[in-house]
Amino acid sequence: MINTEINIAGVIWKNPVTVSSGTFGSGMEFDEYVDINKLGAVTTKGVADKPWAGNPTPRIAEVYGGMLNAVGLQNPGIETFCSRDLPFLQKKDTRIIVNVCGHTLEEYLNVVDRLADEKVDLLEINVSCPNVKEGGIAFGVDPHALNEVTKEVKKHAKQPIIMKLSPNVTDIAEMARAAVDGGADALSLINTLTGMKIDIERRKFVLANKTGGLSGPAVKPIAVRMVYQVAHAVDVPIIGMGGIQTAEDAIEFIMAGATAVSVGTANFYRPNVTEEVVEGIRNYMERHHIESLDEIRKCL
Amino acid sequence: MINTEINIAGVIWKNPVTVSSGTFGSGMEFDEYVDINKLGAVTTKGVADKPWAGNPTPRIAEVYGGMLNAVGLQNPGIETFCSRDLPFLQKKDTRIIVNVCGHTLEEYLNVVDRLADEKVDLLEINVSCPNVKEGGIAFGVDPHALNEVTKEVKKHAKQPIIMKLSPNVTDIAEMARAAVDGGADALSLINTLTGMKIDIERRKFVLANKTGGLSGPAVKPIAVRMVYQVAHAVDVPIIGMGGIQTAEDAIEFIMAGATAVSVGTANFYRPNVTEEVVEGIRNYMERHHIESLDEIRKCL
Amino acid sequence: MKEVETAEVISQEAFGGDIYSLWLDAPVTAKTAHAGQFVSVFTNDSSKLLPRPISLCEVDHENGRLRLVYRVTGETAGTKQFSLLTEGETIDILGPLGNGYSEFSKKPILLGGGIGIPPMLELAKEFAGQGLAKEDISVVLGFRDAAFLLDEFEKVATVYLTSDSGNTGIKGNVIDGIHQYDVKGDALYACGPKPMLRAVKAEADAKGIPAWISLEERMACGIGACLGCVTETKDVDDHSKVHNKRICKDGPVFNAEEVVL
Amino acid sequence: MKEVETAEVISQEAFGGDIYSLWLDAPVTAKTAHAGQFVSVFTNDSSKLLPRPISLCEVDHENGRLRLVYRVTGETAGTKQFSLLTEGETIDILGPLGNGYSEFSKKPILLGGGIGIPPMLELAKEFAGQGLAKEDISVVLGFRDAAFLLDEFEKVATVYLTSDSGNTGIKGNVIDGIHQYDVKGDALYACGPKPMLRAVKAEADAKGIPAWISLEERMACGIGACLGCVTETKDVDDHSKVHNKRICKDGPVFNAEEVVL
Ligand SMILES: Cc1cc2nc3c(=O)[nH]c(=O)nc-3n(C[C@H](O)[C@H](O)[C@H](O)COP(=O)(O)OP(=O)(O)OC[C@H]3O[C@@H](n4cnc5c(N)ncnc54)[C@H](O)[C@@H]3O)c2cc1C
Ligand SMILES: Cc1cc2nc3c(=O)[nH]c(=O)nc-3n(C[C@H](O)[C@H](O)[C@H](O)COP(=O)(O)OP(=O)(O)OC[C@H]3O[C@@H](n4cnc5c(N)ncnc54)[C@H](O)[C@@H]3O)c2cc1C
Ligand SMILES: Cc1cc2nc3c(=O)[nH]c(=O)nc-3n(C[C@H](O)[C@H](O)[C@H](O)COP(=O)(O)O)c2cc1C
Ligand SMILES: Cc1cc2nc3c(=O)[nH]c(=O)nc-3n(C[C@H](O)[C@H](O)[C@H](O)COP(=O)(O)O)c2cc1C
Ligand code: FES
Ligand code: FES
Repeated sequence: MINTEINIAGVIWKNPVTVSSGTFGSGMEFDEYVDINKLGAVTTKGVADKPWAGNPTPRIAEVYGGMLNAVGLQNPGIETFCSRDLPFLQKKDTRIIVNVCGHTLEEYLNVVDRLADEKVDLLEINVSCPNVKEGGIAFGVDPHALNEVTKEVKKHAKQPIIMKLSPNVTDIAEMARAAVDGGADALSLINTLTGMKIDIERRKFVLANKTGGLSGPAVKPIAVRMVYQVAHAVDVPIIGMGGIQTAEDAIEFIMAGATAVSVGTANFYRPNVTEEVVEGIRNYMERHHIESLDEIRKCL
Repeated sequence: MINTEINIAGVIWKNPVTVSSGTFGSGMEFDEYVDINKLGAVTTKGVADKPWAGNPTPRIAEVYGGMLNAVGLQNPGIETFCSRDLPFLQKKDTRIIVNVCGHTLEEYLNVVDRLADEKVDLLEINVSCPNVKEGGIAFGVDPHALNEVTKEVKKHAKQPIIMKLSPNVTDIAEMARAAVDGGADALSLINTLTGMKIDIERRKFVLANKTGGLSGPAVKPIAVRMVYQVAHAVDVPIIGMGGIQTAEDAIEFIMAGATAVSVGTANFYRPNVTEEVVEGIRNYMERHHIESLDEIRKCL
Repeated sequence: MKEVETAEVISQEAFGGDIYSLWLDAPVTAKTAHAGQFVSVFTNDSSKLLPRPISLCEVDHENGRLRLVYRVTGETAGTKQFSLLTEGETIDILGPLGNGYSEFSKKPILLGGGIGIPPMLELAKEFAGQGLAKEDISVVLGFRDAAFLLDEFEKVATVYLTSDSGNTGIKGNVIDGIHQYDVKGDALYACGPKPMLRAVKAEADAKGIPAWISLEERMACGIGACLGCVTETKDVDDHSKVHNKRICKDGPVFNAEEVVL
Repeated sequence: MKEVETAEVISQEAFGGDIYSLWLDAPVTAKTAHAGQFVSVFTNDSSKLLPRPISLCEVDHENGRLRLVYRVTGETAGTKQFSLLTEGETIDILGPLGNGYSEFSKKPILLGGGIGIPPMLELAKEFAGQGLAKEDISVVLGFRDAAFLLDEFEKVATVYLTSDSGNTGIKGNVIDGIHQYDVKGDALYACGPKPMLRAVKAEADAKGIPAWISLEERMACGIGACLGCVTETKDVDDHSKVHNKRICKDGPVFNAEEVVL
């Protein structure tokens, strides 16, 4: 009997596959491309206490084996999110993870407080978006700040919290320990790596923001390494992501130590990729006579 | 009149193109594939004071848009290098950059001292190889250690020194400043990013060393971003590298602020790529009526 | 569920000046497609992952076919690879995407500039399909140099030509064309580079008629999810709650009044 | 200067069991190629950058052709893409690379296991070319299950068959084959998986005859520059100054005495 269920901080998902924040909208946009009920969880686009306009365009650049984005966390704010996007997701048979962003600690807490009484399963705290100049970025690369923000969020949160880690650091294990010491119930990684593309014909940055976050298959080896390091440094469940586009990629993250996996950029070029990944994991388990993912998690 | 010459710490190269340490052997192996006289400089494989056996195999893994290596700085030692490899390079009409590695500060200094009276144009100090467990790695990611090692090397070196920076850090500009404060005459970046690949059928790391250094086109956006940051933080010439496989890639690094560029992994799959890059840069200059690369360096 | 469709190449033709015309057999996508919409076209190159948005130049509902006319932007560009496709080969597309032209006036002036010309063809055909006579459909085309698609346009519309080089029609842009040919109408429908669209908007303002313009931006998803492709709007947008609309989902065709160019 | 050669596919044949045979038109590479050498084969997939080392199964010097016989290792592998190549398509190769078999004995025993079988064919042909009679060239082949290349081998050598499944020849490996068929000779020449090569080395030791074995390792450059593909050696190697030789440049064929398996 194959059982694909996993457990993130007491929340059971029917399978280990979610989507990465910012790559699936609030789910609605993908409703006609993929059966959302088949996903273990949906992670929403980052939401702040007020609407954010995001960065000027161009916000997107294609690079070898991946992309850069500098969307800058455009979002409609928590009120619209709660009245429009949440009800849509609540009708689906999947777990809901709300990704939270802010410029300051206070803004994070406003969102966390507002979600206290909403039917939401997990909160993912994005302390690592490289496109926001204030607050966010400093939290994400300084272990002390990360520890502090985690403690504060944990005090307010009614749901288990996932701290999302930035890969743009010297020592990812240190960051993981700082978050877990602060009370993180789970960790997700990696967010995007800071990159740049220059248009040499026009002598201009391709992105209006100059730099953007690198994502897609190009980053996978870095992400797998970091998940492995974090899994050996702390004892909370990990949601692994970075370049996943096949079930084989997902299994690689699970073997590195991830409990769940998240598909990001691949949604943009294969809108039903998540269904394929869910099915492919099941096939792999069948082929290898694996009953539970516990058998292969962190197996090396 | 197009002039492709550049100047690294007083050493004039006929064009800005070199090869990345470890990807071109000592030049000899490429002699039948490319006219070495056409290169601005040759950078040798890292050399230590004694022969190093390197890591167990497998040392190589292919990943999306790039590769991982964990060669572990296998090298024949400085004596063989001086008696066999250097004379070969000295017969070529190109600049010679010797890449220096060691487990301890003393080992670095032994190599630097030994090279004092050799006809070598520049020394590149590899403080950033992620595959060496002792010494090297700590130097590469800690600004204080980097500053110290730079000062000591500078005291001993008879040639200008290039400090080669690791990308596996939170703040590359801080590292650059530490090296320049220590007396670095130039900087080169990026070395490889630490990555991992797991063979999910065998449930094993693909590399015997578990982790390896990620290189190739996949890393280019990160490398361009770091070169840009460093060029805006310090005032010494930069040799930019990371994923360069075309003249267009090279120009991108120059616009980001590099004085010279280095082709690495691409040598493995296009053995004469460097000649193409040299020629392509010249074509770009012609097409855009650029007489000197100064006109486009750091132009945005 | 909407899916990526693997379309078969029926024919490919080079128009010169790096412009190519591709007829695809894509019955599912063609079924509901109309003027102003676009398709996401995927390369077969695994280093180039993002789709290229390409507007529909013609839709043959009867035979389930689509025509794309596109410019090759460089020797290593994804579009270069499209241009090498030959009959019988396949290419993945997703669509039809976005909102096309939906307000049909009685005496439209269609304005196409450069690679913004192709989508005007399907629009002209749709106007003709609505029963408008050739004399009532004015099309002003602005070429770089040599003309393309002329025969097709002339079947359904009255065509006025301009070009940057002066080799096709009058030397000048489409706005010069409107003025010099004294083209009259009750609404403008335009696709072309941003400076042209700004001029179109100004022209519409001056004439006191509406202008429907098709915008471009770099895209990742093409389906409204990534927020990569926004354009600034005059008012707060109801979906985004900020002054932004998504070109891929809310557009690419907008009333010029709505957007800040 | 040695260059990457764009080879044209003459024919491709599936042997079953994921094994394919590819004849390439590659006059420059074929010119100097001989048994035991390999070529670096490049994919057309820009996400897979490294070359695949594939041994020469046959060299047709006269017509400038090479035969490669290879196993498809997975649905997303580079070799899978090779297997889809059809007549007239092209593929980039670099070679011939490495040192092949260079010591030719008078009564050789050639041992091929699995995908190590194909390179034995060119070797057998070279022995025949040196004037050895069929009776003096013994070839012991170890298949997984079904045999391939048999006709070709039987033209030039005396062939003994073994297989893992027992469906081809005796059930067992090539060493079992030597013993059960009582094959006699003055030197062993082997290509196959590492456990087989270890057994070959032991067999040569026991018989007091030399063994020439072809090794495999993951490669990046294929030309001796990256030091990716080393094998441990008994003595300090003169080039590397450590106990390592490069398989791509110093091998892939080694005297079994030299290397630590
Ligand atoms: C709604 C819409 C409709 C379009 N219709 C057409 C059309 O009918 N015919 C036509 O020739 N062109 C059209 N374009 C422009 C076309 O999308 C780009 O020229 C094309 O994507 C460039 O890709 P490439 O492979 O040539 O270049 P590359 O340099 O390989 O592209 C790299 C990346 O940048 C993106 N990109 C580069 N330039 C543009 C651009 N101008 N707009 C959007 N993305 C860009 C590409 O999609 C890709 O993701 C349209 C654009 C949009 C947004
Ligand atoms: C000198 C030499 C000669 C060889 N001759 C043959 C031959 O004649 N026929 C044949 O079928 N195979 C041969 N091999 C093995 C062949 O190189 C691998 O099976 C092949 O590279 C696997 O590539 P892939 O595209 O199938 O797998 P992928 O999984 O796509 O390969 C990923 C990467 O790993 C490398 N790799 C994976 N497995 C191996 C391996 N066993 N050895 C070396 N590199 C590997 C690939 O080259 C590539 O860089 C030889 C290997 C060597 C070293
Ligand atoms: C367009 C885009 C928008 C993103 N927005 C967010 C966001 O709002 N919050 C967040 O935590 N991560 C965001 N990310 C990061 C992704 O969630 C994910 O961590 C990253 O893309 C790596 O996964 P991938 O390689 O599979 O895309 C975004 C990524 C992309 C590409
Ligand atoms: C196989 C291999 C060996 C390398 N050996 C060295 C080395 O000895 N010393 C060093 O400083 N860098 C070494 N590097 C790093 C490269 O010099 C270069 O910094 C890196 O590969 C990024 O450039 P690329 O993406 O063009 O390869 C090595 C890289 C590879 C792939
Ligand atoms: S391209 Fe993603 S929202 Fe438009
Ligand atoms: S593959 Fe590079 S040395 Fe052998």
